[in-house]
Formats: sequence, C-alpha cells, structure tokens
Amino acid sequence: MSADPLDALRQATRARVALGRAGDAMPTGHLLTLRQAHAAARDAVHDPLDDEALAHEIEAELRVGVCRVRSSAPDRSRYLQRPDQGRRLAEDTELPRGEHDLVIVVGDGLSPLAIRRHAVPMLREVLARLDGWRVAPVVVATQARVALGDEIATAVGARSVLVLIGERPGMSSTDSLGAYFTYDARRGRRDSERNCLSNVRPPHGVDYAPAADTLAMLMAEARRLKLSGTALKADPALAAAEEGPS
Amino acid sequence: MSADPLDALRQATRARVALGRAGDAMPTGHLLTLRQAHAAARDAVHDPLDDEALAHEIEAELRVGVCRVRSSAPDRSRYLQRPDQGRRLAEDTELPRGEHDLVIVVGDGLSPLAIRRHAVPMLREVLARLDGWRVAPVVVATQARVALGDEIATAVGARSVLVLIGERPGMSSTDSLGAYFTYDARRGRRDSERNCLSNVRPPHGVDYAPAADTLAMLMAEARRLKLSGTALKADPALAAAEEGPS
Amino acid sequence: MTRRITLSGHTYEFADLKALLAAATPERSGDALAGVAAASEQERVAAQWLLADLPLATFLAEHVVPYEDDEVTRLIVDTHDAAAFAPVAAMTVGEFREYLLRPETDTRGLEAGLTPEMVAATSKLCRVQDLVSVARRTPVVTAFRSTIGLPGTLATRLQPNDPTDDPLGVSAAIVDGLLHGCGDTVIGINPATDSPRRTTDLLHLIDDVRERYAIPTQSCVLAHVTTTLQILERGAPVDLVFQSIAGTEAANDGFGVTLDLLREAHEGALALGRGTVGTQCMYFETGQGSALSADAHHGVDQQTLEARAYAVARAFDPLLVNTVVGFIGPEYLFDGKQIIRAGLEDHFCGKLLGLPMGVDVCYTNHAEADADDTDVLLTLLGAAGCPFVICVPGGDDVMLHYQSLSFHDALYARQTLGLRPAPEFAEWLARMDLMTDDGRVRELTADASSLRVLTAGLR
Amino acid sequence: MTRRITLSGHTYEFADLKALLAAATPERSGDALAGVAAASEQERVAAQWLLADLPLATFLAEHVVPYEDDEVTRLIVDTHDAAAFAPVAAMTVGEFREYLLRPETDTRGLEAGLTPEMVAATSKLCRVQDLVSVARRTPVVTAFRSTIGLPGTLATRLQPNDPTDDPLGVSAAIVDGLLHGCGDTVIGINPATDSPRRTTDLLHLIDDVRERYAIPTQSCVLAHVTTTLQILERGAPVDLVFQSIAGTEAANDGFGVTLDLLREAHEGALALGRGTVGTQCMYFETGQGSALSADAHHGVDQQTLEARAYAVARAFDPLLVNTVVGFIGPEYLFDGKQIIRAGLEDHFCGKLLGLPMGVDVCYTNHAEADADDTDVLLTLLGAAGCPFVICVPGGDDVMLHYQSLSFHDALYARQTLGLRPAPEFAEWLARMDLMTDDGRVRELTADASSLRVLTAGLR
Ligand code: B12
Ligand code: B12
Repeated sequence: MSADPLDALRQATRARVALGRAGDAMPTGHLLTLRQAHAAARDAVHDPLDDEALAHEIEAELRVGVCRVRSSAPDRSRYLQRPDQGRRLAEDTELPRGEHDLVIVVGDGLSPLAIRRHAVPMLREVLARLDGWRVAPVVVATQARVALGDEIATAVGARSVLVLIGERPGMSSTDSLGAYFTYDARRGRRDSERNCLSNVRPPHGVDYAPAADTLAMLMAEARRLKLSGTALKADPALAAAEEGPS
Repeated sequence: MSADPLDALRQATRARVALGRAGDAMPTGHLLTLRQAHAAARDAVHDPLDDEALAHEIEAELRVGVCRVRSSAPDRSRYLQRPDQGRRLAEDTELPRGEHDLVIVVGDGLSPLAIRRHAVPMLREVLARLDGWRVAPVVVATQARVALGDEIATAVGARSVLVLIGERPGMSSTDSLGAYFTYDARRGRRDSERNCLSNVRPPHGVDYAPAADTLAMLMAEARRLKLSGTALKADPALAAAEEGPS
Repeated sequence: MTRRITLSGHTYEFADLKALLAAATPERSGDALAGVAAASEQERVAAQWLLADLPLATFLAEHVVPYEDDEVTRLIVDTHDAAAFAPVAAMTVGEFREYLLRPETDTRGLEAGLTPEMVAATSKLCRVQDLVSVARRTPVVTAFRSTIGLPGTLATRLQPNDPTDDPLGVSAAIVDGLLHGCGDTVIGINPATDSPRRTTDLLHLIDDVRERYAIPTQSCVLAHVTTTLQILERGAPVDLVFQSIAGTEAANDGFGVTLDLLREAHEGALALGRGTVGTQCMYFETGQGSALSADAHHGVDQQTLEARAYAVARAFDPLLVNTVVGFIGPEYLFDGKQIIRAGLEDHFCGKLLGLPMGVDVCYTNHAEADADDTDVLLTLLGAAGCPFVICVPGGDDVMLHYQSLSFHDALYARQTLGLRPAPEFAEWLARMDLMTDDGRVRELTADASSLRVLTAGLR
Repeated sequence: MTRRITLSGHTYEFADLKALLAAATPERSGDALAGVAAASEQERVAAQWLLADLPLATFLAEHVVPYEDDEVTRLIVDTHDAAAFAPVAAMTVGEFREYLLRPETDTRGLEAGLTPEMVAATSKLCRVQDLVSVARRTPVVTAFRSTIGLPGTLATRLQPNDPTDDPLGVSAAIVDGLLHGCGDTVIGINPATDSPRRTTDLLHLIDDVRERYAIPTQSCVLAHVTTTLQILERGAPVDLVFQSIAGTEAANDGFGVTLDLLREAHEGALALGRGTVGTQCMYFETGQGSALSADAHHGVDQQTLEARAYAVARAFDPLLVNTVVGFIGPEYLFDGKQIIRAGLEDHFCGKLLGLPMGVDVCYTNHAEADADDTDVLLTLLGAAGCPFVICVPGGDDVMLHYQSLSFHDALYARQTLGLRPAPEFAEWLARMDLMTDDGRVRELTADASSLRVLTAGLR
C-alpha cells in the first residue's frame, strides 16, 4: 500500500475516486477532464462502423463466412430516436437460409468503436468454444439494436442467436462490448428471455477468454434447459442445485 | 367603482391583474389561459405576411405607389437567427431612385399580423399629415428588421425613413405595430439616432390618429433640428425650451 | 368516450382517456416515438383544458389499460381506498391541483385514495414550480438502519459499480463515497454479471465494511429479483431486495417479474428482520420509457405508465424507490429539458402516492444533456424535498456507462440548500470525524485518522 | 498572442485572448451569429484548458477591446485596484475558481481588484452549481428607501407597464403587485413613449401612491437617461436614474450614452438626496447580445461583453443592476437552456464585481422557452442568493411583449426557499396586514381592509 492512502484508493480502481475538492466542488482539472471525456463519448456514439472492412477482417482472420445487413433505421439520428427501426431488418434484406443451432450477430449498437476493437478477438474466443454447434455465417449489422438478432435468427434459420454489440459509450469506457444470448430466438422475444454479459473490454473490463467461458457455459445450459433468460443463471451449478428442491 | 374591489382592478387594465391564487400559485384556469396565449403568440411569429395582397390593398385604398422588397434572410428560421440578414436588402433588389424627403417602409418584423391589421389605417393617418414632404412610393418589405429602412432610404434616394414594423408578439398583444423614424438615414445608423413610437394597436394600444400626430410632430422637429434620436424628444416644447438655457 | 373542445375556432377531439392524457403531456420524445403525443402546442393546451375539468373520479371508472388484461390495473383498482379518497372525491383534476397548492391542505392519509392516473393527470397540468412546491410539502419517511426522507435531509445511494465486480475496485469506490459523506440511503452495487455466487460475494463485501465500521446504512446488490431470492434462501446477508419495475403487466413480464414473485421476495426479506430502526426492505427502480421499450405500453403515454409503476412499488411498502430519469436515452427523454421535467414529475407523483421517491439524476452520452442539466435538476430536487439521490465516483459510472451525480454534487446540494444526511448516518459521520458541527463534510489531509481507518481495509 | 494546446492528438489554436474567451464559452447562439463560437465541443474544452492555466494577471496586460479605442476598457484599466487584487494576483483562472469555492475564502474587498474579463473567464469554467454556490456566498447590499440584497431576502421590482401609459392601468397593476407583496426593489415603469412630460406624469403617479401609503420603496420611470436628466432638472420627483448600458463604448453610443452623461445623471440624482436608508440612486439594465446587436462587439463573445457592462455600472455605485436575460430573443440566447445558464453567469459575474445584481427572468415568444424554464431559473437564482427579480401581472408584459415573472412566482420562490422581502418592506406588509407572521402573503377576501384601502386610490 502506498504511503498516501488516497494513492491507494486511486490504484485500486479506474473509477474516478479521490479527486480532491475545492470546497464542496470538483477541482478545475478534474472538471475539465470530465468535460473532455463527455465530448469524446458523444463522438463515439456518432462515429460510423466500417462494416465492409470489418467483414473482410473477420473472414480473413477467423476463416468464417460473413454476411452484412442493415436495420431499417436509415441513419444515425433516426437510429437514436427510433429504436423500433433498429430492431427491424431493412426491407430489402436478403440472407442465406439454412439449418443452424446458432447465428452470431456483430452489431454496431451505440459504440461502433467497441466493435472495431473487440469484435474479432471476442469472436475468436467464442468460436473456439462452439464444438457441437451448427453455426451460421457471422452477420455484421449496422444501426443495430439487440433485438435485431431475433429477426436475423429467423432469416438465416438458426435456433439461437448471440449478439455482440457496442454498449452505449461511457466517459471512461467508450468501447465496451455487450453479449446477448437468446435461445429459440424470434421476433417478439422479451429481454427477460435473454441472457447478457457486459463490459467486455480488456484491459479494464472483462477479458475475452473469461467472457467466452461464461457465454459457453450459459449457452450449454440453455441448450440443456431449452430456454434462456431469467430462469437461466450464470452459475450453472447453483442454478441446477436450485432446480432440485423447488 | 364595482362593489368587488378586485373587479375594479380588472376593469382598470387589460393587464392580467387580480387573477386570484391557489396557495402561492396561479389558479388552474389562468395557468391554462396563459399557455394558450403562449401557443398563439408563437404562431403569430411564424405566420407569413402576404406582401402582394398588402401592396394591392395599399395601392387601392390609399392611392399611392408601392414597391416590394425582401431582406437577405431567405426564410423565417434564418430571419430569427440572423438579424444581420434582416437588415440587408436581398442581393437582387431593384428600387426606383428619385429625390425624396421621406420613404415609408412597411415591414413584417416579428408580427406580420400587426401589419395586416394596422398598416393600412396607420399609413392613411400618417400620409394625411405629410404636407410639404416629398414622399417616395411606399415600400413593403418582408423578413425585415428596423435597420433595413436605412438601406431602402439610400436605394430610393430619400433623406429620411419611417419604418412601420410588426413588434414581437406578446401574450396579450400579438398584433402590435411600432414606428421608427430616422433622419438622414443610411447604412450604419445607430438606434440612438432614431426615434420610436410603439404599441400602435387600437383599441387596446395607441390609436392611429394620436400616433400619427406624435410622429408628425417628431418628424417636423427632426427636419428643423436636422437630426433624430436621443437629442429629439417627443415633447417638442419641452425639448426646445431645454435647448435655450443649456 | 370521445371528448371534444373548441379553442380559437378549432375543435380538438380525443378518442379516449389515454389519448387525452397523452396529448396533455408536455413534449417528450418517447410519446412522439409511440405516436401518442399532441400534434401541436395548441392541441396540447386543448387536452389540458379538458383534463382540468375532468372529475378525479373518472379515473376510477375508465381504465387506461383494461382491467382484464393487466394485473397492474387490477392492483390499482382493487386496492383503491374509497374512504381515503372521500375528501377529494368531488374535485376535478384542475381543482385537485389547486387543493394541493393551498398551504392549509394536509395530504397525510390521502395516498391510498389516489390512483397513479390521477396524480399523473395532475402533474401534466403543473408547472415546474408546482411540482417543486407540492412535493416539498409531502414528505415520506421510511427506515431500515437509517431513516430516509425526513424534511431537511438529503440522503445518497453510494453506487460503487465496477466493470468486473472486482472486490478491490468496489471497495475503493465505497471508501471514496464514505469519505465524501455519502451512502446513507444504501450502498448499492449493480453487479456486472447475473451470477448468484458473485452477487453473494458482493453482498458479503458490503456487509463486512458496514459491520466493521458500524455504519448505519443498508447494503444491496441490484441483481435480478430471481437471483436475490435464490441467494436469500441460501442465507446471504440480504438487507434489501431490488428490482426494476414498470407500469404494465406486459412490461414487467419483459423484466421477468410478476406481482407474485415480488410478494415472495418481499416476504423473504421481511423474514430476515435485519433492519434496526425500521423494517422496510424493498428497493425499486423505475423510469419513463421502459414500457414502450418493451413494446408493452398499450398506447398510454410514458409518464402515466411511470406513475403506474409506483402502484406496483407501493404494494410492497418499499424503503426506497427511485426513477432513473435520463438513464435509458434520448428516444424517451430527448434533452436536458425533458429530463429535468420528467425527474420532477416522477418525484411529485411518487410522493403523492406515498412513496419514498428518490431520483437518479443522470444522462447518457447519446442524449442532448450535460452536467449543467444535472446541476439544475439536483438543485430543484433539493428544493422539492427529494429524499435521496444516487452518487458515483466523479459522476462517471464505469460499468453502466452514464453520468449520474458525483459525491461532490451531493455536498453542493446539502450545503447550498441547508440539508443534512439521514440522522443516524450524520451521527456516524460526526463520530468518524468526517463531518464538522455545522454539517460540512471535511476535506481530509493525507494523515486524517478517518482516512487511515477507512482505507486500512483496502485489500 | 497565439495560444496552442494539443488534446487527443489534435492541436487547437487561438489567435488572441478574445478568441480564447469566445471559444471557451458554453454554447450560445449569439456567439455563433458573431462567428466567434467554438467549432466543436472538443475545441471548447481545449479553450477551457488553456483558460484554466492562464494567470489572472494576463487580463491586466492584454485587453479584449483596445485601450485607445474604448472608454470602457480605459475605465476598467484605470480604476483597477492593485492592492485589492494582491491576494489573488498569483492565481490562474482555474485556481481562482477553486479559491472562490472554498468555504474559508472571504471575497469582501476583492471586487475592486477584479476586472470583468477575469470574472467572465472564471464563469466560463464553472458548472451551474459553481455559479450558484459562489454567488450565494457573495452578498451585495445596497439601500435607498429599502435595503436590497441581504442574505435570506428576495426582493421584487414591480413593473406596471401599460401600452398607452394610461394612469388607471398603471395604478391597477401597482395595486395588484402590492397586494401580492411585491415592489420592494422599485416600482419601475417602462414608459411607452419617450416624452419628458409623460415621464414626469408617471413619476408623480408612483410617487403619490408611495407617499399615500408610506411604502418604503423607490420609484423609477425607465426613460432614456437624457429624458430623465431633463425632467430631473425641472424638479420631477426622480428617485433613481435608469439607463440601459452595454460593454463597449460603441454599443453605449448605440444606446445614446457615454460615461460622462452617466456621471452627470448620477450627480444630479445624488444631489436630490431623496433616499432614507441609503443614497444609492442609479439603476442599470444589461443583457447579453446588446453589443452584437449594435454591431459594436469587436469580435468579443457576448458574455465577456456583458461582464464589461458591469464595469460601467459599478462606476456609478448603483442601487440596482439587472440583466434582462432572455429579453432580446433567440438570436442571442436560443432556448431555455441558454437563458438559464446566461442568467446564472450574469448574476455570478455581477456579484463578484460588487454589484447588486438582479435578474429579469424572462423569455420572448420567438425563443424556444416556456414558463418551466423561468421556474427553473427563478429557483436556481433563489438558491444563489439573487437580490431581486422583476414581476409583472400574470407574468405577461402587455407593453414590452415578453414574459417575465408573475407576482405569484415571487411568492413561490420566497416560500419554497424560505426567503423574505426587503426588511423595511416586510414591515410595511405586516403593518398593512398583507403578510402573516410566518412570512406568507395573505390571500385576500373581497372585504379585506388592505384591499379596500389600496384600491380606494384607483381613479
Ligand atoms: C439501458 C439498460 C437497461 C434499460 C433497457 C431499456 C432500453 N431501452 O435500453 C433498462 C433500464 C430498462 C434496464 C433494465 C434492466 N437491466 Co439493464 N442495462 C442497460 C445498460 C446500461 C446499457 C445497455 C446497452 O447499452 N445496450 C446496447 C444497445 C445498443 O442495445 P439496445 O438494443 O438498445 O438495448 C437493449 C439491451 O440493453 C436490453 N437490456 C438491458 N438490460 C438488460 C439486462 C438483461 C439481463 C438483458 C437480457 C437485456 C437487457 O434492453 C434493451 C432493449 O431491448 C446495460 C449496461 C451495459 N454496460 O451495457 C445494463 C445491463 C445490461 N442491465 C442489467 C440488468 C441486471 C438489468 C435488469 C435485469 C435489472 C433488474 N434487476 O431488474 C433490468 C431488467 C432487464 C430485462 N430483463 O428486461 C445488467 C445485466 C447483467 C447481466 N449480466 O445479466 C447490465 C449489464 C447492467 C448491470 N450490470 O446491472 N437495463
Ligand atoms: C427589443 C427591444 C430592445 C432591445 C433591442 C435590441 C434588439 N436586438 O432587439 C434592447 C434591450 C437593447 C433595447 C434597448 C432600449 N430600448 Co427598447 N425595446 C425593445 C422592444 C421590447 C421590442 C422591439 C421590437 O419588437 N422591434 C421589432 C423588430 C422586428 O425590430 P428589430 O429591428 O429587430 O429591433 C430593433 C428595434 O427594436 C430597436 N430598438 C429597440 N429599442 C429601441 C428604442 C428606441 C428609442 C429606438 C429608436 C430603437 C429601439 O433596436 C432593435 C435593433 O436595432 C420594444 C417594445 C415594443 N413593444 O416594441 C422596446 C422599446 C422600443 N425600447 C424602448 C427604449 C426606451 C429603449 C432604451 C432607450 C431604454 C433605455 N433607457 O436605455 C434602450 C436603448 C435603445 C437604443 N437607443 O438603442 C422603448 C421606446 C420608447 C420610445 N417611444 O422611444 C420601447 C417602446 C419600450 C419601452 N416603452 O420602454 N430595446
């Protein structure tokens, strides 16, 4: 532990602790740092995803097929104001249909930056844990909301969907990736019927491998129980044990 | 005087006196009346002036020549945000040049409604008091600010300008007309070099005839003193007396 | 029933009560998104005129969401207390607003007679100043280990979130908050995962700190209620059961909750009997827009639905309720102006329905808002007698990705408006030498004993 | 001097001090209109970083408007008090903000050492909460027949304007205001015409009411200073000399005033010696945007220019100064958010420069604002210790065509924030049985004696 206990606090977390005070207020330096972070986080929302480049990268690096789609939100401003449009595929969408257990969707969400930074390494870890799953080509989606995955699953003929999506940017975390898994995905699924794992963003958030481990565990359990959502917990042991007595 | 002293108050003014209270606040009825008035006043700002119809009406009713011009503000939203544009004539403006003592400009300003209601009767009273003035054709101007009159005066070759303009709409007075007189008008004149007479809007505001009387008095004094503005007061007697001793 | 009014020669028509309520609502992006907002300012005023003349009793007869389809409506209707309603039963909405504003009016006992739709309707007529002054005169006091909501106090939830639930990170944030005199409402963590084991670990972490320093506050991990129920049954130190709730059965379904489930959880937590100065042990979060987001809004405006969520909350005698106004995003509350107004409405409606209504004063980075807006809302809420707000280190939640208040902000509000922490917690702060006699939280030097003591526990 | 900073790899450059100040200003339509606003949020923050590190003393050396060209600059520079400045002479702008926020800081006596540019720069770094809490701790007290600005008070200008200066209409509005406990700052009419005779008549009208009821307040007709000077010399009962002023010589020229003219007027009014509890007898109005409107802004942002107008005001030891924030229109302050922030900045800067700084909390119908915004600003100003606000019947000025506060609004603010009228006036209200012992202004029944008495004079 550092000699200055405030340093110890600071070293313990990336949260903005021990900022000091000017009276009751924040010192000027921190005030401006926060304003700067706010400006950067706002930019992160608007900065577009180069979905073509990403698709090529996924194909090249991970050797899997990739399709690209758009939601029916025509631009960023509409995307922000019309989440319903972000949940529907654009009218002219065409996707190859097959019979799959799972489709993985990579969506820009609210932070294209998160996808640019973390989608490929995260996909790598996830794909490595999908032995025994019939996996459809990866779908890269722009102006996407989580529920867009439901329509995509139906379109490609997949039972379940895993959506990797850019979480809304925070002041200290403009690049955080969230993963949402839905068993038996189709339009109209409620959020209580999905599971979520958030804050994937090494080095400060969750790392790819542990995140993929948790997801693999959840997905295996989901297949066993034939459901996802609030009835499925991230500790399978505990959840299973719970099932017995009740 | 009414038996209820509050009625006496109400009868004495059109201002919103004696509204009563609910605790410290306004009773609900008055609250909603004010909201409704706010909505109406906002509409009055945006409601456009039919300048062609007005020009015809002036010609027909008052038998004087009329020209129409626009300021360089292309639309209402620009007009509101760029007062500088409302003070400049549109680039393509053409006006007949002559040698005049005065040009009268009728401008929509912030209340086209004021102009629709009061411009013609007010012009009639003013014109009736301009014996001995060489008056240019009336200019009807849209998206106009007061200072647009200065450019118009120069363009038509008039020494002075009288601008009749729609004042910003209030909640109880969406149709108020203001009159601004500038002696020796030209671009760059300051407001301290003009005189103003406001709130022309019978029956509740100033009536046309007394307004025209005051203007005629001011304008005659301006011609005598060869100036307008803060040095010229609306009581010529007092102003003149003042001049002596000082 | 269609209602009609003619204003300045134009006739406005509203097909039913929910259309009228929606049109009478101040501008809000979520209502525009749902297609229920007024088409013009004039139409809005027209709806407000009609609403002002509507008898309060109308809301007992006409339901915005059908009784048959929705357990929240059934809850509201079935638990309505006619005797409590009697004093205002003959009033219109407009008269009720005036009644609330009169200094001689005493609203104690009235809550049970009011329905969410009545108070939502009233709030739609109110100006910001009405929302402030009425709420100020309607204190709601609750207690567990500390007493929340006493006039003259402003308490704070300390929210020490961490992106990986790292115990060290969480602890550091807790210490930082305590050093700033915050945490009297609850030390409440949003867990990064939904794991029952992790949730239990976090609960122990907070409980340890609380016991070690004998802090008169409560702990909470804001996992899903099903997770909390699981671990509660296994003996985890659960002070409060948390859950997000909404104003329709379908929206609650989207959250994975039912009234029965909440009842079960409430009973479970009550049975633990962990409170000292009180027994209230439920904590709910709400927020305008969540029902629409779950496509479960039945064509009702978001503010009315929000008030209906309070009917759910009050059925479980909560210690704490707060709206996370501005948390979701611009699709429901577009900018600072809408967030500020919504925060005040939520506080007003919650208080009138008898809830200990706090506010998470916040905004996201995709909304048109900034720290000036949260300063404004915080100050207004302080003036309105809001029981508590939420604080995170530096105002930056590094896990939920949004800006809430900082600990500094709470100090500002307390100082400027002459407010104190919850009394038990204030005593503790004094005991720890963290607060001066005149109620100012000390700025600490590196060798302050309280600093040494509190940071000693950082592993 | 060009200043440069690199943020996230991008370099931002500001050609001179005024460019830096303008870029550091929170978003404002008037600065965009003038072409001096920051191009992006990031550039704004960059400018604020540079500004924070700038020594306060820089403003003594570099002038935003050249000394040679402008008598306001000369006034600022020539009257700067180096001894008063000494305690803060070594600070940067950012440090000065922190200094002001510390509870142990005592700013008494500092005013004379500060220039408008220094306080404007500081305000640009401040959040809304800083503007509130610092202003709250900086009371400025002035007096004539009533004492304005004491901590714990909120006074009101009663503004009984009439479109035709009709004596009956004006009187009715005065009575209405008095019945609502308003008028302690001044009973001040904007005359519809600039006629000296009419101005004199109106002055007599107010003076008669004031004398008849022995009201401890002052009267004012807000004619142009040249008109007031004329009638003052002829023996009209002039309590206060009013004038609108701005922050550059050229803008003042557009208003038809010079420092010499104001000096002459000040001496004239002082000589009348009409005050009882004090001798301060000047009243100034200001407002962001007026210099740009007169094309007299020298490329300086409107908020800095506004602060410079306060240097003009303080040279004449005024009883009252107020910004008419939101009065002109959306071209300078676009919406409620800009108006609220500007009102708080103006109040903060005025106070720090030693002025009795009130605010006309208002908006026009061409701006994006409504009564909720004025409620917000009023509440914040109340918390910030604003000495006075302006009130008109129903908040609707039937002559100037804009919405200011209503008398009701003042009652709300006093009641909610525990504020009282000016002490002499409060006594008068009690004597007239208009105010209860606990400071509430009575709601009057038609037969209340005070009502009969005050309306008796209505011709
Ligand atoms: C916004 C948000 C919400 C909003 C969602 C509404 C909306 N329209 O956005 C509200 C406030 C309603 C909410 C509620 C809840 N949330 Co939430 N939420 C978030 C948040 C802050 C951002 C999400 C985001 O950026 N999404 C990306 C955009 C592009 O996607 P979107 O399609 O617009 O958003 C959808 C998803 O975010 C989804 N969603 C939101 N929360 C949750 C939670 C779960 C478990 C699931 C499956 C889906 C889900 O709802 C949105 C609408 O469909 C995340 C934190 C984070 N860092 O991501 C937590 C987060 C996802 N939520 C969380 C939780 C626990 C909840 C609740 C279960 C809390 C409770 N105890 O009731 C509830 C119920 C959720 C449900 N089952 O419906 C946890 C999930 C933990 C986990 N690993 O399971 C997170 C990670 C935060 C946390 N650590 O507490 N949430
Ligand atoms: C807005 C306004 C202002 C603004 C103008 C800035 C701006 N950009 O708009 C400010 C606050 C700066 C202002 C200042 C003053 N004003 Co003024 N103002 C008004 C108001 C409320 C609305 C004007 C309007 O709607 N114009 C219409 C639009 C379309 O025109 P515009 O080109 O956009 O606006 C220009 C004119 O309004 C002009 N203007 C504004 N006030 C005055 C006053 C005089 C005497 C003149 C000649 C011109 C003038 O300035 C604007 C910019 O060039 C009127 C009240 C009313 N009911 O009209 C009072 C009013 C015109 N003003 C008045 C006065 C007295 C003044 C002052 C002299 C007060 C003082 N003692 O210092 C000063 C100085 C004016 C000057 N010489 O420059 C009086 C005029 C009385 C009279 N008959 O002479 C009025 C009628 C209000 C009143 N009864 O007190 N004013």
